[in-house]
Amino acid sequence: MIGLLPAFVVIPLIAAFILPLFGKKGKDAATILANAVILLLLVLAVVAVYSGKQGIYEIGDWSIPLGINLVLDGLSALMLLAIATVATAAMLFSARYMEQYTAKAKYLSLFLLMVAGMNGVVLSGDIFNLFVFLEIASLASYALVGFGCGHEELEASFKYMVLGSVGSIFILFSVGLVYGHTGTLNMAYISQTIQNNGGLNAGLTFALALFIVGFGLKAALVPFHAWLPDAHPSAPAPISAMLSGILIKTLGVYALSRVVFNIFGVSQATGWLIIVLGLISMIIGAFLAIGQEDLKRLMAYSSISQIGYVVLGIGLGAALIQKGEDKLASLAILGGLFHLVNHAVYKSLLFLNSGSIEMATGTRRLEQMGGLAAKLPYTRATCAVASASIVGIPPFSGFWSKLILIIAAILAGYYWIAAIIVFVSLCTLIMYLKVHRYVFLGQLPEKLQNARENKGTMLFAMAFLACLCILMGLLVIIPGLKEAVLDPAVKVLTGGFEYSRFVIGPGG
Amino acid sequence: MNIMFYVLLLFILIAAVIAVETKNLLSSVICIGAIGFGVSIMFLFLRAPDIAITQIVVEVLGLIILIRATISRDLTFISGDKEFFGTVVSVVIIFMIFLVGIRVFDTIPEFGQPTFAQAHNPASETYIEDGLEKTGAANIIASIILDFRAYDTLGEATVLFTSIIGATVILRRKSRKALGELE
Amino acid sequence: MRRSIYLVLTFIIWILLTWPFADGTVDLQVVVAGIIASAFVAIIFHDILPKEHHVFVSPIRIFWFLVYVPVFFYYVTKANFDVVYRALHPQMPIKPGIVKIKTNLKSDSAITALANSITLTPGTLTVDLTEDGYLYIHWINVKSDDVEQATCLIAQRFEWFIKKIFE
Amino acid sequence: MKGMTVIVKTISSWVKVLIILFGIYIILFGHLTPGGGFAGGVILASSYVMLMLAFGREFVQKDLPLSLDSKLDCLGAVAFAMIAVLGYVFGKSFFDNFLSQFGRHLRLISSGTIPLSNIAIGLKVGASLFLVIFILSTFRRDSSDDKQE
Repeated sequence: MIGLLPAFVVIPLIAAFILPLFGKKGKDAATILANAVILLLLVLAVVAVYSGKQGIYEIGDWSIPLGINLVLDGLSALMLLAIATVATAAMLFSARYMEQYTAKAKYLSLFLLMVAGMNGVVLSGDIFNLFVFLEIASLASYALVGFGCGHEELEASFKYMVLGSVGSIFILFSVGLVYGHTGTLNMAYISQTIQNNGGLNAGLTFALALFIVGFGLKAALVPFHAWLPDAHPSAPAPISAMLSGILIKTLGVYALSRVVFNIFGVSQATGWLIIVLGLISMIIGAFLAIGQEDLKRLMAYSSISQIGYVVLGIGLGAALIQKGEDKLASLAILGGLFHLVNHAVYKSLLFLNSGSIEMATGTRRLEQMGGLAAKLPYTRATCAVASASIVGIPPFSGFWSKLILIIAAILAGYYWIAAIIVFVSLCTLIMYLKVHRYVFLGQLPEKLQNARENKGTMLFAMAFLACLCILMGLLVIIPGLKEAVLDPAVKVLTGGFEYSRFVIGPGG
Repeated sequence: MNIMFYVLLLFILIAAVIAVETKNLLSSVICIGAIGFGVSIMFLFLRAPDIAITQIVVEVLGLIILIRATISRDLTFISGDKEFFGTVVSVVIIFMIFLVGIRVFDTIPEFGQPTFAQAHNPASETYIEDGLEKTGAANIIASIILDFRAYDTLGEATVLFTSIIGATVILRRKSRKALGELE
Repeated sequence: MRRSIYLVLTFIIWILLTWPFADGTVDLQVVVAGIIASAFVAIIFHDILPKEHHVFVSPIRIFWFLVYVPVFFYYVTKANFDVVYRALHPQMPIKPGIVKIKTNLKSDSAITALANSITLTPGTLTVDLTEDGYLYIHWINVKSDDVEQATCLIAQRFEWFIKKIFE
Repeated sequence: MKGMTVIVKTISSWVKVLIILFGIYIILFGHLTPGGGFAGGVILASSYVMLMLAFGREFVQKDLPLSLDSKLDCLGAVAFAMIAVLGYVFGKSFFDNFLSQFGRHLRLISSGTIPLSNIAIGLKVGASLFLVIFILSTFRRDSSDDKQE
């Protein structure tokens, strides 16, 4: 398995380089090729998770820190699986959905570049390499947001590009600072150098702050969220699903937690900073979402709120590790990571639903819809599953992750955090009831009499994710699964500096 | 040498401030060009001729694009005043970052020296001492970017590729098919 | 024919480029690479290359070119002193203006060479040229604004040589 | 865009040979002297940009069609990735410089895959930078046409 690690990056990259060569005539071949690549990645990711193998891959046969290494540990494996799952569904959905646009081969190429970039970020063991792949994924997403080329899309894309570049510059500057201080770019060696010299000095603290701001911008946490409500609705539906479902988590949450936990080491201050960011995101995102009249915009604000849960769990873990309560910390982090995976599944499903609705009705305005339950039965059913899941109704996946977060908060003695989690869940309930009320129930407008559902791959993609929504709950109920999938990832974060010993080896 | 360095830095800073503050877009573009050439001379001072070459050539290409864009659009002047509140807030924030920056740059070591001295041999020394032996390339920079860290270079080439595809996609003439074309 | 001329030419340029690297010795690898690169340039880009290739194979033209270089330098130096004199003179005896001159040269390279020769000579500057062989010259001391006379004063001295070289 | 006067056209067609040759030199000697694929590629692209400014867009379009240029772009990228994969096939790992001991140090043929990578990157960078400038100028013409109609 370890020998196959570069395949996660190189296969989509080569496919993306070849795809633009397919012209208009080779459109179907291009679609098949792209789908095959994504499916292959899914298979590889499943193998990576289930084989449970961990290790490092040294590129070019140069031992670290001379060369660049790829690291596969529990967290990377979990993220790879999440990326591949969402990408599979979005790709299947695109096959039919993207027929409304031109330049499909280039769309597929950009899609694969985004996936390659995210895989690269997740696997990289080198901080500059992480930045490079983060840029690839970001650039591809800027272009994909503006894919429709309308005024609104281009404006959103431009706004996203400006803020995204500001985030990237913060990260790059911080990488430079870290290199100046430690003389190495390898994440494990940076971590080791920091440990050997007794923690952070002023320069490294500033670098950490810059990292938090930069990755916070990529994750759209609340003071830095301005781009998301424009960008996510403007993109084509499968891309919205990718952006909300997985991109903000890979570039934001994953990179943030890798840097905070494994490189710089957690402290009480960073822990609470992250908790506060998470809480603000949860509350403000939920409040803003309720007022929206645009279906996809509502979901975009809801993403901000949901990413808050993930960040809250991770921040709570950071704060608790520092207090020495390792068991509680791993519970909180488990909640956060589990919510991350859950949200990846149900939010991408919701955006695919919105795509299906938009394709049938031609609008995203809630007040122009109504009574679509009869016209779009499958969309309605999958949307109901996803909504139940995001709200946290018991058998569905969202319930379990929220429950874990609440239990962790209560056991740690932060009752007010638990209260906020419940309160935001209620807000989420209101916003998705609103969606169902306006879209599926009520009177069917005259204009929409001819609306009909798109079957085929689009439906299959939605059904696939809906099944996952239900099955994900089993992850915590069936004993073996949690140990295989989630626990290794949690262990990476709670382990903290173990990461450097794992990469460098016992001798280093 | 050192004094030249500071003069150059000052020149770049002044050009940058003018580029942001001037209302004439053309002079703003020319200031950006001046910044670019200042930076490339800086690279020469730092003994990085490779980067200086690339910087100059890219700068020339960028200037051509920017000047053509400014001239042909007839947008040489921008109008509108700044909001007072926004200016005050950004000045305060920049001042705070400046204060923090002074403290941070105090901790930065001399050029080329890592602060935390390491017990083992850092990568940069190996690159310089054994680069030729290990890779066979006389140009150390080539040996780093195309052998030791070739994976990064693949990433950078992909960044370029992505932006090209992105630009062609954003600037394509027709983005959506008409309803009839959907079979 | 044209391609092979350019192949040889580009190969000479290649050798000049790589001279510092080759350290005076002949390195077979560099020579082979040079032949490949020159062939590449000559074959792929032949239709953008200049059309006046015959200049390089005719010894007479090369001879005239070699004669032209010192002549040109003589005129440039003379014009330099003239401009210096005008600039330093307390009364600044200048009379700037734009005059029109006529040239009989036909080929693009010849016209370019003439225009550049005029520009390189201090005191005169080619501003524009028209399709039918007229050049607009900015002149620091306009002695005559008649086309015939201005042509005599500015262009004639270069034109004769350039005609020998290019046409 | 019609291009500029005869003077500019002639001079640029003379100088173009030099620029292209210099670009090739920078790329081929990238592992021995300062330069390499990126710098050389940019120089190659700039020679075409100069032609575009001097002769006009149509002339360059005839000489180097947009479709061919984007194909070259993809080809360069694929070639670079393929060098990496060849390292996996023939060497020990991905991006392994499996030819590194081939040839003598400080000669043109040395340091294994580095010159090959330089050529691939030069092709890729040259094609894509020219493509950027070309697309930007083409786009502007289209939008101004719309206004006139």
